[in-house]
Amino acid sequence: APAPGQSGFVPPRLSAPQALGTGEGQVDLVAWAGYVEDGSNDPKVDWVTPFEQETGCQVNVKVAGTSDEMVALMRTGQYDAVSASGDASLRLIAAGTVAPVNTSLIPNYTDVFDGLKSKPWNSVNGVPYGVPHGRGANLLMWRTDTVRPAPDSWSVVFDPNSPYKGKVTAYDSPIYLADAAVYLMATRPDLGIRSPYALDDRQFQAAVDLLKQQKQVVGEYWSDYTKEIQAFKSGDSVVGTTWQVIVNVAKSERAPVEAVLPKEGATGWSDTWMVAARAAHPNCAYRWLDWIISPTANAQVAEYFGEAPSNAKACAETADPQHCATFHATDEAYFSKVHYWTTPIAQCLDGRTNVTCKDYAAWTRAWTEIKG
Amino acid sequence: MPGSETAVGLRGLRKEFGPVTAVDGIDLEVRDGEFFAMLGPSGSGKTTVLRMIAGFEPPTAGTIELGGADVTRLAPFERDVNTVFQDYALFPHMNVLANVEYGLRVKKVPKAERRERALAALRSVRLAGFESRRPAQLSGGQRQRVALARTLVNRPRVLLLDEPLGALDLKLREEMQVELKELQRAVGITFLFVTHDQEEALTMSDRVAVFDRGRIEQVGTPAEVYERPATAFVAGFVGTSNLIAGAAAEKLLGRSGTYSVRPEKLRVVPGADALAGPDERSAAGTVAEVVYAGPATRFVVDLDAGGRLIALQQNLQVSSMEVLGLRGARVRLVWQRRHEFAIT
Amino acid sequence: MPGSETAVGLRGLRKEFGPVTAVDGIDLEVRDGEFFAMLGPSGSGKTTVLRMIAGFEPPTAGTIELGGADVTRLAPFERDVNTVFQDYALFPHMNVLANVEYGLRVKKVPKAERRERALAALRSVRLAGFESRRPAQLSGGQRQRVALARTLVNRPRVLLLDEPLGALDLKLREEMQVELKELQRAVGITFLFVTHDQEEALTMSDRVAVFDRGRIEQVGTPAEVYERPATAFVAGFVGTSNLIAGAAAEKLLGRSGTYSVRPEKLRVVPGADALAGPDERSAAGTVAEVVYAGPATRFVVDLDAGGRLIALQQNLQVSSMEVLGLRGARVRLVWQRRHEFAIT
Amino acid sequence: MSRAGAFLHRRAGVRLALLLSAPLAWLGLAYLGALAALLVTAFHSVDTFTGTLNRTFTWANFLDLATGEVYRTIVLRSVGVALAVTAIDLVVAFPMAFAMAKLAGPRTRRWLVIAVLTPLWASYLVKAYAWRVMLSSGGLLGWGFGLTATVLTLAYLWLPYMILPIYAGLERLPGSLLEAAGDLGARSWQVFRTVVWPLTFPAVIAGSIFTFSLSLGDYIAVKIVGGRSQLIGNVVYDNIGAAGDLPFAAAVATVPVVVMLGYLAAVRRTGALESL
Amino acid sequence: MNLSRPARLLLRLALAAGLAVIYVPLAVVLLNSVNADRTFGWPPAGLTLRWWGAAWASSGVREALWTSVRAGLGATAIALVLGTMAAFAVQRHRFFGRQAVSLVIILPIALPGIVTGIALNNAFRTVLEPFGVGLGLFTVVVGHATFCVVTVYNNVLARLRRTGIGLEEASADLGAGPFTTFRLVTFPLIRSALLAGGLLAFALSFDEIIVTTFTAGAGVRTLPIWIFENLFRPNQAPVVNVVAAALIVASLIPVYLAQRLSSDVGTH
Ligand SMILES: Nc1ncnc2c1ncn2[C@@H]1O[C@H](COP(=O)(O)OP(=O)(O)OP(=O)(O)O)[C@@H](O)[C@H]1O
Ligand SMILES: Nc1ncnc2c1ncn2[C@@H]1O[C@H](COP(=O)(O)OP(=O)(O)OP(=O)(O)O)[C@@H](O)[C@H]1O
Ligand SMILES: NCCCCNCCCN
Ligand SMILES: [Mg+2]
Ligand SMILES: [Mg+2]
Repeated sequence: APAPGQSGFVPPRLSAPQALGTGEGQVDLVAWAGYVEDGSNDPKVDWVTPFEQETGCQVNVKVAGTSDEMVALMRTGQYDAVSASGDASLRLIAAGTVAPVNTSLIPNYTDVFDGLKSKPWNSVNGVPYGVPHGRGANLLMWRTDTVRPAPDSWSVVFDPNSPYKGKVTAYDSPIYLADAAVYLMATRPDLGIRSPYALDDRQFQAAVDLLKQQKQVVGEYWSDYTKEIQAFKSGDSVVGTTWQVIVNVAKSERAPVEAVLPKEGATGWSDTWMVAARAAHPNCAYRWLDWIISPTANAQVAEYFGEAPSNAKACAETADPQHCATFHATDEAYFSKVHYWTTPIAQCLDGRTNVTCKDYAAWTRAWTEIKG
Repeated sequence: MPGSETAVGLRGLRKEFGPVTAVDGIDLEVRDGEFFAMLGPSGSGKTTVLRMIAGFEPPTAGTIELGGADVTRLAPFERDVNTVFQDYALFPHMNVLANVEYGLRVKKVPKAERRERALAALRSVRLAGFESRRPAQLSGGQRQRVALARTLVNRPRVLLLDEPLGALDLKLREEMQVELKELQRAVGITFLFVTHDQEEALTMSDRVAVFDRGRIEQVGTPAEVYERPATAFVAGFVGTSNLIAGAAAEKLLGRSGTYSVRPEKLRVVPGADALAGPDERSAAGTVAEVVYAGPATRFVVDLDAGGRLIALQQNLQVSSMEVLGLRGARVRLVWQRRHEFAIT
Repeated sequence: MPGSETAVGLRGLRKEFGPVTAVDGIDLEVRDGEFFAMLGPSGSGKTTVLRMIAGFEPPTAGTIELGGADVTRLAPFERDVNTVFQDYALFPHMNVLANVEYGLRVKKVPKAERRERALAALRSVRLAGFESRRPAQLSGGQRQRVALARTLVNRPRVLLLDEPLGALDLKLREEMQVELKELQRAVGITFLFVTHDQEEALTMSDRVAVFDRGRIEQVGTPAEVYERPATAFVAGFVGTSNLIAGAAAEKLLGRSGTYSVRPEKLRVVPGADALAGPDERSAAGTVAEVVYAGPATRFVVDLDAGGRLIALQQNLQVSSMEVLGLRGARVRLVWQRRHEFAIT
Repeated sequence: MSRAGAFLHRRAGVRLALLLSAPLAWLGLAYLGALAALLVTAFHSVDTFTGTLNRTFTWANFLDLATGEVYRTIVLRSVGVALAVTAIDLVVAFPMAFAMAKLAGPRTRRWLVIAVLTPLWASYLVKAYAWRVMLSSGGLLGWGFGLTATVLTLAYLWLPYMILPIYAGLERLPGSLLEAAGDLGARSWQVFRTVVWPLTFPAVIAGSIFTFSLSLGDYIAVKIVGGRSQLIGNVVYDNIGAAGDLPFAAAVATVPVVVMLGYLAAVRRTGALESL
Repeated sequence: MNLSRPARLLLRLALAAGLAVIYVPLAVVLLNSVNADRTFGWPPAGLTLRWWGAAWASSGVREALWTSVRAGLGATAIALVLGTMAAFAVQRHRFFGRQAVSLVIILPIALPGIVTGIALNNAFRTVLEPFGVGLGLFTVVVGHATFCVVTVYNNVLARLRRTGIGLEEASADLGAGPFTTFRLVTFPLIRSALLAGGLLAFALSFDEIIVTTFTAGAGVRTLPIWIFENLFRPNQAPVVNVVAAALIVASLIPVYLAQRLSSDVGTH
C-alpha cells in the first residue's frame, strides 16, 4: 500500500449522465454559509424558494465551516452536491466522491467566464467535474489612519520589524501557507516556486520559516467575518489579509479601511458546484447546478456573499450596478494575479516529477507548528 | 383480651448479614389479640425480626407463619400485616387523608368506601379535621397517630410497631402510651411492639420477650419478667439490678453466689441498728448519694458488708428537704426475703 | 459545690426572629460551679438562650455577662464558654483525638501539651484507646462523650449542653446522666444544661429554670420547683398534674378554685370508707385502670365527686398480682393537706 | 403486574440486571466502544488525499506526537489553561457559593440559584463574543486578546458549573460544625481551613471536573479571543478536518483522555465521584 | 452562622461582585442586540430595533430553536430514563463493579467534547451507515444524551441517598407492588431531583456546539449551530445577539418554575 498522501492522481473511472430524468422532489446540498439562502435568515435574501417552485425539488442544506468539513460531509454519501473550494475539489475527485458533470445538461454553463472553465481545481484532463460558482481574491486590508504610507506589497505583513507589530492579522488555516509562498515567489526567486500549492521540502520550509517569523508581529489570526471586522474597527488589527466583502462591510460601518491586490499577487478562491458520484437525487442536483449559475441567482448569491459572479450575464442582474466592477468580475488581468486555492498533494501540481511536494496533511501539521 | 389462636409463629428464625448474626434462632408464638412487646438493647435483633415478619428481609433460616399459614417467601404486599415505622415513614407528598387511604387505594377499594373507612380510622386516633394537612405540618405525636391510622384502616391481622414512641419527648410519650393501649383494646388487633424502654414494655404489654444478642432470653408477663428474671441479663436490663455478691452475699445472706433485690423493695431505715422483721433481712450502710427525682428519691447506699445498693423511696410523706439531709447518714436497708432472687 | 460568684448573668435578654419573639426578656444568674438546668417544652426558647450565651446569635436586647464581664458583643471564639451540641457536631473528617485536640490546636497550644491534655480528657470520659476512630465508627453514647471531652479539654469557665442526652436510648441515657453528674463534680465547671425531660432536670441539677414561651416561669432547686410550683404551667410541666377543680374542689376541699396533688402523695386505701388522719383529706372513688410499671404501680381513680386522679404506689411489699386485682375496686385516696397546692 | 412485582421482589439479581441493562448498553458498550474504536484508529494511517483508511498497525502517529516539540508545548499550555481556569473559577465560585448556602435566607437562596443558572441559557458563542467585545481595545475592559483573555473567557463560561456543585456541597454541610469550630476558639479563616475546606473538598473536585475538562476540550473560545494561541482542541479539530487525518487526530485526542483519566483516578480517592 | 462581621461583609461583597461578573457580559449581549453597528463594535454606534425585527422575521432562527428544543427534550428524556435506572442500580444494590458504573457515567462529561464528538462521529459512520441510517437529529440526540446522563444520575443518586428506602417499604407494607410503589411514592419523591437534573441536562444539550458539530446530519441545525453559521454571515451577526438576549429573558420562566416545583415537596 502506498504511504499516506503518496498515491498518484488518477481519478476513479466514473461517468456523467447523458440525459436528465424527472426531478426526485428533493436535493441535499453541502455549502458555504450564504450560498444557499431560502429567506429563512432574511426574507429578502432568497433564491431557493423560486428554485423549489420552478423545479419541485425541495432543498436541504448543510452548511460547512471549512473545506475539510465539506470533504468529510461529502464522504458520508448523504449529499447530492457541494460548493467545493479548490482546496477541497481535488480531494473529492480523487476519492471518487464526486463524478464528472455533463455540461451539456446545464444550459447556463455557456455563459460562464472562460477564465473559470477547465481549471485544475475543477477539471481533470479537460473533463469538467463541476460548474464554477464565483471567485474572489484574498486581499490586503489596512487602516488608513494608522498604516501610512498605503501599502502595495505583502511585505507589510511579513516584515519582522513591522511598525504594526501586534496589530497584524492573518487567515487562520493551513492554506495560508500559500500566501507565504506567493510572497516568496516574488521575493525569493532562488526558491523557484512556480505554484504556491506545489512546494517541495526546501520551498515549504522557507514558507514555514517565513510564517514563524511573521507570528512575532501577528496580533491574532482570523477565520470569520465578524471577528475581523470587529478587530479592524476597534484597531486591534490594522493590516492583514481580507476578503472583498469584509472590506465592503467594514467601510459601510465607517471603519477607515482600504484594500488592495498587492503587487506580488494573491491567493484566492474559485468555488465549484460538484455532484456526488452516489447522488440519490442526481436530476434535482443538475437542476440546482444550472439554477445557481443562472444570471439572476448567480447575481444574488455573488452580491450576498461578496464575490465575483461566474456567469457573465449576472453582472446585469445585480442590485448594485457597480458590483461586478467592485469585485473585478470581468477583469481577467486582475484574476491572472490570483492563485486560486488548490489542495496541495504529494504529486507536485506544477508538473515537476523529480520531487515530491508536501501534501495537505503536512501543511496542517506545519500550521500547528507555526502557531506553536 | 388475647385469644388462644396463634397470630404469629416463628420457628428457628435466623438472619445473618455477612459475618454478623443479627437473629440467632428464634422460636416465638404470639397469640391473637395480644399486645406483645419485644424488649432488648440496641442491636439485639428486634428490628430484624420485625422486618422479617413484615417481609422486608428474607430469613437466612427458619419459617414465619401468620395465622397458621407459612408466609416465609411472600412479598410484603402479599402479607396481611402492617407496620408502624419508627420514623413513621409517612408519605411527605400526600396529605393526611391520602396517607390513610393509601392501603385501600392500592387494593382498589372504591373511592367512597375508602374515604369513609379512612375518616373512621382518623376519628379513632382523634385526628378528625386534620385530613388535608401535610405530614410536615403535624407534631410528632400527631404523625405517629396518622401512621397508626394508616395501618389500622387496612384491618390487618397483625400490627407491627417498631419503637413508635422512640422519637417523642417524655411528656408526649407517656400520653401516647396510654392512647395506644386503649386503641389496641378497642380494635382487638394483635400488636407486636418493639421497644428498648423497659417501663414502656412493662406498662403496656400483655407479654414481653426480652432479646439479647439475637436470642430471646425470656418470654412472660411483665410481672414475671420483672419479678422473676430468668437470667442475669434480664435482671439487669429490666429494671435496676442491685447486686449482692461475693463476700457481701456470704455475710448478709449466708450464702455464696450473686443475688439481687429491686430498689423499690428496699426500705431505708435511719440509724444503722434498726431491726428487721421475721421474714425480713437487712444491711447496714452509709448513704453515699441522695438523688431527688420528684415523685421518688433514690438512695445510693454503700454497705458495710461491701458493695453498693440503690434504694428507691416514694416521696409520699417526707418533704424533699428531709430526704436530702440523709446524705452521709448511717442507715439500714430492710427487705423481705421473698424479694431476693438469685442471679445465674 | 456551687460557689457564690456569678458564672453567667443574663439581664433583660430578648431575641426576636422577625415577628417571632423567641426569648422574651430573661434575667438569670448562674453561680460558679453550679449544675444548672433549663427545662421547658419545645419552642420555649431554651436553645436560643444557649446560643446567645455561646455567641452564635446576637441578642435583640439585654446583656450577657460571663464571670462578671460583659461579653454581649464578643464573637464565639472570644468567649470562655464551650458548647456540647445536641447532634454533637463532631468533625466527621477528623479522628477522635483530632476532634478533642481541635480547640487547643486553633489556640496554637504546642503539640506535645495538646496531645497530653487531649489524652487526659479522653481518659476522663473513659474513652482511652478510641483515639484513632472516626466519629462514624462510634456509638451514640461514645460520640456524646467525645463531644464532652472536646469541650472539657479547653477548661472553659462555663459548659453549655443542649439536650446532650436527647438522642440516646433510655438505658444509655440513665447511665450517661450519672456519668455527666459525676464528671461535673470532678471538674467543677459550671454546667448549663438544656433539657425537656423533667426527670432528667430534677435528678441532675442543683437548680432548674422552667421556661415557657420565651420566659422563665420559675427558678429554684428541683424540690422547690416540683413541690411548690409557682404557676399552673410549672405544675403541669414538672410532673403529672392531678387536678381537683370545680364541683369536686367544692365538695372535697370546701373551696372553689383549682388544686393539685402529686400522684405519689396519694395513698390508695381499699374500701371507700377508710378514715383519714387529722391533717389528711380523702376522696372516694373507683379504680378505672391499674398500670403495673415494675418498681411502681399507677392507679387511675374516678372520683365520686367527679374528675379523675392518678395515684402512684411503690411496689414495696405487694406482689404484682395483688395490685392488678384492684381494677374496678372501690378505694379511698388519702393525702396530707400540706401536699395540696392551689393552681393559679 | 402484581405477579411480576412479586417475582421481581424475590429476585434482586433480575431487578439489578434490568436496571443496569440500558445504561450499560448505552454508555458501557456504545460509548466506550466508540472511544475504543477511536483509540484503535490512532494506530492506523490514512491516505490524506483520498481519505481512505489504511488499517495496518503503526506507531507513527504517536511517534510524531511524542517527537514534535510543538505538541508538548501545546499540551502543557492546554493543561495550564485548564488549571488556571479551574483555579479562577474556584476562587470566584467558593465565596459566592458560601454566601449563597450559608448567609442567604431560603427565599433569597432560590433566587440566587436562578441567577447563577441563567447565563447557561445565553449561547456559549454569544457570551464568548461578548467577551471579545469587552476585551478589544476601546472595549469595556480593553485588555486585548491572547492566552489570558482565553483563560478569562473560559473561566466565565464554566463558572456556573463550579458554583453549583460547591453550593450543593456547602448546603449539605451542617451549620453546627461551623458553630462548633467557632465555639472551640477557631477564627473565621481557621474554621475555613480546618472544617469547611476539608468537608467540601469533594464538591470542589466535582466542580473542577467540569471546568477542567470543558476547558481542556475547547477550541472555539480560543479562536474568538485567543489572539495567536492554539490549544490541544484546535490541533484535534484541524487534523480531523485537514485531509481527514482521523488517525492523527485520534492520537492527539488520546492526550486529553489520558490527562482526564489520570485526573479522575487521582480524584477517586477523595470520594468526589460519589458526590458529583 | 457565626462569622465575624467583616467576614460576612466580605462574602456578601464577593457574591455581589461574582454576580456582577456574571451579568455584565450578558448586559453587553443585551446592549449589542440594539447596537446599530453590524458587527456590534464598541462603543455602540447608535441604538436600533432593526435586529429584533430581523430576528422576528427569520424563520431560520425559529426552526433552529425548535430543532434545539427537540434535541434537548430528546436527550433529556433519554438521560432521565438512563440516569434514573443507573442511580437506582447503584444506590439500591451492592454488586461487583459498582464504582465503575459511576466512572462510565462521568466519562462522557469529563472527556473533552471534541473527543466525544469524533468518537461518536466515527462510530455512527461505521455502525449506522451500512444500515442506511445517516447522521440526523437522532444522532444529535444520542450524542447529547450520552453526556447528559450524568446530571440526572447525580441528582437522583443524591436524593435516593437522602430519602432511603423507608417510604418504599411502607408502601409495600400497605399492599402496593413495586410498580404501584414507583408510581405513587418513589416517583413523586424523586420528581424534584429529576427536574433539577433534567434542567441541567437540557441546558447542556441546548448549548452544545462541539458534539453537535460532529453528530448532526444535513439540514439539522440546532440553535448553537445556527449561531455559529451566522457569525460568519454579514448582516446576521447582530441577530445572533438578539436571539441570545431573548433566550436569557425567556429562560427565566422555566428556570423559575422548576425551582418552585422542586422546593414544594417536603422530604424529611
Ligand atoms: N442491613 C444490615 N447489614 C448488616 N448488619 C445489619 C443490618 N441490619 C442490622 N444489622 C445488624 O444486625 C444486628 C441487629 O440489628 P437490629 O437493627 O435488628 O437491632 P435492634 O434490636 O432493632 O436495635 P435498635 O434498638 O438499635 O433498633 C446489629 O448488630 C446490626 O448492626
Ligand atoms: N433562626 C430562627 N428563625 C426564626 N425563628 C426561630 C429561629 N430559631 C428559633 N426560632 C423560634 O424561636 C422559638 C424558640 O426556639 P428554640 O429553638 O429556642 O426553642 P427550644 O426551647 O430550644 O425548643 P426545643 O426543645 O424544640 O429545642 C421557636 O418558636 C422557634 O421556632
Ligand atoms: N464531553 C462533552 C461535554 C459537553 C459540554 N458542553 C458544554 C456546553 C457549554 N454549555
Ligand atoms: Mg431497631
Ligand atoms: Mg432546642
